[in-house]
Amino acid sequence: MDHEVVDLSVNLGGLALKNPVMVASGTFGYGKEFAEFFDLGRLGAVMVKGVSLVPWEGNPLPRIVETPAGMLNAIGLQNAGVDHYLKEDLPFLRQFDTRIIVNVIGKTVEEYARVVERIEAQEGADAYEINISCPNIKEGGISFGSDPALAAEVVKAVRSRTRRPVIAKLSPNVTDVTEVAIACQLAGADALSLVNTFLAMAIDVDRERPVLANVFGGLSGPAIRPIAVRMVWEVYRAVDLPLIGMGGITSARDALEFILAGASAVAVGTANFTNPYASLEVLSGIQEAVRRRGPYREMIGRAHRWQKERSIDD
Amino acid sequence: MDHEVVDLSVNLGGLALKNPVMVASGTFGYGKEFAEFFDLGRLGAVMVKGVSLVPWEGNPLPRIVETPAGMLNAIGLQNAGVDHYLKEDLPFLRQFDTRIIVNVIGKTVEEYARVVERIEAQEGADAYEINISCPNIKEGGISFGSDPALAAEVVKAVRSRTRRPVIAKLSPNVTDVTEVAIACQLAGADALSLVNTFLAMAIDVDRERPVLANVFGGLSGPAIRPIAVRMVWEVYRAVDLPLIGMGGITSARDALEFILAGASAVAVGTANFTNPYASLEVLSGIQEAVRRRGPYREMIGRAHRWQKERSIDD
Amino acid sequence: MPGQYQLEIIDHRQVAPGHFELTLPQQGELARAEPGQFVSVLVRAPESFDPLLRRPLSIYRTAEDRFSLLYRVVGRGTRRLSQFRAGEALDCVGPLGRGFTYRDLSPGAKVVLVGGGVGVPPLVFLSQKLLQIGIVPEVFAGYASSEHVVGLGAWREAGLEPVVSTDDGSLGYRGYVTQVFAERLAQGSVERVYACGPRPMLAEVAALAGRYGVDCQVAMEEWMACGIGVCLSCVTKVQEGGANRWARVCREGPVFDARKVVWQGGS
Amino acid sequence: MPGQYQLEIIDHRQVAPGHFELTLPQQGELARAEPGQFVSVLVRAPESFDPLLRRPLSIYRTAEDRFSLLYRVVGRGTRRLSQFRAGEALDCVGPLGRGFTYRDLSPGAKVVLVGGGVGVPPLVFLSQKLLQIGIVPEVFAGYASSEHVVGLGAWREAGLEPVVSTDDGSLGYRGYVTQVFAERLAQGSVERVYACGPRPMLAEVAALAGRYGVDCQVAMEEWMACGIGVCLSCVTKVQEGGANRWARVCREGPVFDARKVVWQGGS
Ligand SMILES: Cc1cc2nc3c(=O)[nH]c(=O)nc-3n(C[C@H](O)[C@H](O)[C@H](O)COP(=O)(O)OP(=O)(O)OC[C@H]3O[C@@H](n4cnc5c(N)ncnc54)[C@H](O)[C@@H]3O)c2cc1C
Ligand SMILES: Cc1cc2nc3c(=O)[nH]c(=O)nc-3n(C[C@H](O)[C@H](O)[C@H](O)COP(=O)(O)OP(=O)(O)OC[C@H]3O[C@@H](n4cnc5c(N)ncnc54)[C@H](O)[C@@H]3O)c2cc1C
Ligand SMILES: Cc1cc2nc3c(=O)[nH]c(=O)nc-3n(C[C@H](O)[C@H](O)[C@H](O)COP(=O)(O)O)c2cc1C
Ligand SMILES: Cc1cc2nc3c(=O)[nH]c(=O)nc-3n(C[C@H](O)[C@H](O)[C@H](O)COP(=O)(O)O)c2cc1C
Ligand code: FES
Ligand code: FES
Repeated sequence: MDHEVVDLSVNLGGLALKNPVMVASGTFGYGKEFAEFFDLGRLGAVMVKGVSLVPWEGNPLPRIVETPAGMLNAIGLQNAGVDHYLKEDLPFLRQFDTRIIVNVIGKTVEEYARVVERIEAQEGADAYEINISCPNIKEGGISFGSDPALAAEVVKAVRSRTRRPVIAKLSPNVTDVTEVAIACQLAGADALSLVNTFLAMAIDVDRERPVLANVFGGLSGPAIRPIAVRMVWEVYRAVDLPLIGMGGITSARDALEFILAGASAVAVGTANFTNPYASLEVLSGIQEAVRRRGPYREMIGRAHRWQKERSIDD
Repeated sequence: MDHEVVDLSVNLGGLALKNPVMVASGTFGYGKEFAEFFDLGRLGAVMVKGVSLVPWEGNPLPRIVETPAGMLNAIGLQNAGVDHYLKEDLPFLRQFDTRIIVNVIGKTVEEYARVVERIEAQEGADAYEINISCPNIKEGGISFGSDPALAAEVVKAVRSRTRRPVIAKLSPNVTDVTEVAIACQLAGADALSLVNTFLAMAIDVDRERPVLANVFGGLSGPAIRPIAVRMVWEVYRAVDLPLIGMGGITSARDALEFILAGASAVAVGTANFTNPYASLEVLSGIQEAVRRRGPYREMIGRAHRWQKERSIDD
Repeated sequence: MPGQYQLEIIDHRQVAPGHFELTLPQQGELARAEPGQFVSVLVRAPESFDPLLRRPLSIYRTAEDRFSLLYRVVGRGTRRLSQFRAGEALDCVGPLGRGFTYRDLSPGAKVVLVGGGVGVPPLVFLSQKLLQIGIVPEVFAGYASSEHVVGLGAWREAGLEPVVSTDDGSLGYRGYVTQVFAERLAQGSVERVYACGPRPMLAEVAALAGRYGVDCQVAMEEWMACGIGVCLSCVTKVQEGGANRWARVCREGPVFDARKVVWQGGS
Repeated sequence: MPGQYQLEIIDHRQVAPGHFELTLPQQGELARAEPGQFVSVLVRAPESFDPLLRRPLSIYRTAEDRFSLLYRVVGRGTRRLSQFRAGEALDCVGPLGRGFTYRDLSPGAKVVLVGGGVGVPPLVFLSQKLLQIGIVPEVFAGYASSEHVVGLGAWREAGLEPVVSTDDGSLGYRGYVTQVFAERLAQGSVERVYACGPRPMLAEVAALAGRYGVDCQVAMEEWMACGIGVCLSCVTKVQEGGANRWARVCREGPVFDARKVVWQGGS
């Protein structure tokens, strides 16, 4: 078979991608730095760093610390705001033949909505990924993502501002991830991405204080993969939306775990830091798998087949 | 200072321990195998493998799989039941100068209570650790530990059967671990242990099915430590009970993270598998730290001091 | 009694494509290991927790002052192990498990060994011990192909002449080792069979031995987390007093009486 | 433009207790690296994800066909790095960051270098480049003690005579390098200062240079996750056009104009 003709295209609730490999928000900036390593046009999509209505300062340092097979980050969603994004970052990204998914952050429902309005006005995104892990300042700082009703509220607000695909990005710090997933589906999300980072911390044993200035940080990297795969598996059975799987993906095999568990697409996050070509390696490994195993779209969720078979047997 | 006189004794809600180092339930059997490596009397306590009213068969194989810096287990709480424990395991353990904490499991509230009744009748425990991560069969299999009310019910039932210390073992698979912690405190728990394993899974990419026969397993080991430390930190601020910290402890430094975050004692789990002397190394490292830093009891929760100082500054 | 030992690697060499022999000094209880017992080896780099778990490997052969392991590279753990060099220290826990029972045999007893692939190592060690008590075992060894052949040299040095079969016929008989073994059994006069290899092979050997009423001991494998009997990850179903129960391969095994093993759905 | 390179280690040796020089072949863009730039090195074992992150190390010196890094073992990453041997491959991303600006200087310019501990490496490389354009820098190097001395040999080979100080007086002047440097500054005629070392040292050097109105460039360090400018973990506050903003040390730095750095509470 010709190496070029493997069809990896996939449609994520209206967002047509040429291939299912993306890079996760906050691990790829706005693309400029990685463009020095490879043509961004090879990616299915770029999920840009979270964009807020006004510039966010982020947290004091230290903002990161390494943990076993993982890392904590407490960047604090530092970003230069939506206007800066539209003026400085968007034009650069638009040069490449890839989809731009804007990760939207806010401290109130209103803020999320207004970011989307601004971007809509300039057609500055191909889709929106709503980061509901932000602290809801009206509700005392609890994360939108830890409450199905709050999550739905944000999704609805964004939904009403755009016809472009809306992806809700789920937080893993919940008892039942399917509850929030269902709430987001009902609120009009076109797709779901999961997972965001796990709330965690490290203590500096010598100084007897938390390592991170922010005390808490988000755990990402290979360490979390088994939990993330479980959540994708569960949500795949609970909702009828395409899923974007992420959490510790470093290789095509890791990505295939998510795909077989039910993800229609995947995003490479922390692995970008340790291997700048990680996303391309994931892509070529998936191509290879499709060559050997048949159509990409039939691979999605295929590990569930076994369980269905099993329950018939029992 | 004399190396022998370091005082590491600690009282866990009525359970007096000579030192704060225990071994976690399910990672040490009932002590027999480890007694070939060292004198169990050196440990503060042994938390035995979960004990149920009748023998539990456990899950089919494979029951484990390795993951980045961690492992999944789906043993399925296989055990020979309380009568077997009392007849075969207890007499062996009683030979050693250590505390015996019986990890109690059940599928109904009634089952938990009856295990405790049987053990009380023969004084077969120094304290009980209530594993509320078991599936509640009356509530369709959801874990007791994922619902504060259900958790409280189990704790109350056990509480009314014994005057010995009751330790509730919290599940980390919840949105807010302090809710369950508070519910357990109100229900009469004397101490809390945290955390149990994280619900997770791995997919066999070649066979396109879950690796574990049970599909889901519990993630343990160093990978989870940053999340476990965060939960101890949060619960320390929310309740007024002594805490037993666990989750990925491999060394005294790891243990000190938990202690500084608020744990009065620690348990070594998965690390027992890879280093049979891990618990003793943790113990001697804590002794060393106490020699250098002063009284053990003052180390408990000391990393919070910094935050209190900080909030005064702000 | 098992112990934990830091052993300085004496020698480490490739003995067939993807197969390595690792030679370590005898120390403490390890010197009293019996055939069928294993050690569990820490393959991760110092201060790294990935890969996390130890890897169980059978004892392959022993000498006064040393013993060796023979393993095949199948995944990242054994691949990493293959990178250790002579002079480096290896963290081993052992000896673990229950080995073969053979001291009850009389000199000259008719004993057959059946090994498949990396099931060969414990049988080489067993041959050493059998020869010491005056028993010359007949050896049947099966491999996927001639490239995977291991242990033959050791057997021949000991004066044994294994009957070899390969799945692809590239060396010895073409076909499964169980076929040649079945022919031997049919000729009669076998007192005991010892087998080690993949579970389907063991099941077949057990069935054949059962059919001829011959004593049979099998060394089994299951995925192990602790290797010492506390985690219950490595269990296999055995029949005892009419009832089935889980036995821990790492502690009650890896060697079992073949008649007791529940071969169908037992894992 | 940075690239990712698999470099076969040419040489790796201890140069002081706990300090190693690692020599690698020049390849691709690395050959165009400027002083102050760094590479980020993967220290984990193959197929292991622990420790996860790369470690940033400055380029210490270069030759036609090779370059080297000089590092101190401080934790498990550098400890693991120190176990790599000549002949093994090392995964490096680089050259990263913005180096020192020096091509604007005229031959004979009066330049002072101030290095503290493992802040020395980039200054050695800078000396090489300065000498090439006809500038003989005056070098001030401070260490905790004589045991921690690194780079002196390289400077001397290049014909320079660094002024050394140690905190404990075990070699050269007793005290901080900033004290001897302050005396030199007071003598006047310094056109530019280049400094690398711990943040408090840099702050002091910057303050002194500011007092005397001398141009000063500092090479900074912060904990890095990506090393290429996307994660925002390594930021430091800089002042620009009256306003403060976060600058990424890995990309906009590690070299900054000392006047722009917000030294108080800037990290
Ligand atoms: C008692 C016993 C004795 C053994 N003796 C030998 C021997 O002498 N020579 C030899 O080559 N091999 C032997 N094995 C098998 C050997 O342990 C595995 O091949 C090895 O653990 C694989 O590790 P890996 O990281 O390379 O492979 P992985 O990539 O981890 O896995 C590859 C395969 O190895 C098996 N495996 C993985 N982890 C374990 C585990 N913890 N326990 C058991 N199997 C596992 C699984 O089948 C897995 O699919 C023995 C196994 C047991 C249980
Ligand atoms: C641009 C730059 C250039 C550097 N050049 C050199 C050099 O030439 N020679 C040299 O010896 N050292 C240099 N360092 C410091 C070196 O990177 C750290 O000492 C090393 O990363 C520590 O790793 P570790 O695993 O041994 O220590 P760890 O045990 O991880 O940590 C020990 C200490 O090292 C620091 N550290 C840990 N992780 C990072 C990280 N990701 N980024 C930065 N610092 C970290 C922290 O201060 C930490 O407390 C440089 C750092 C930077 C940012
Ligand atoms: C440094 C860093 C910054 C991140 N910033 C964002 C962000 O701005 N918005 C967001 O939705 N997720 C953010 N994330 C989460 C990632 O997009 C991803 O969901 C998570 O890291 C899990 O994937 P991984 O394990 O592959 O990194 C960030 C993660 C890291 C490590
Ligand atoms: C194989 C295995 C079996 C376990 N069995 C039990 C159990 O019976 N009861 C229980 O409360 N916890 C059980 N646990 C959870 C541990 O006690 C501990 O809470 C958890 O593993 C986290 O600690 P660690 O990361 O140090 O292992 C088990 C864990 C493992 C790995
Ligand atoms: S491997 Fe743990 S019981 Fe056998
Ligand atoms: S290390 Fe990631 S931005 Fe500098």
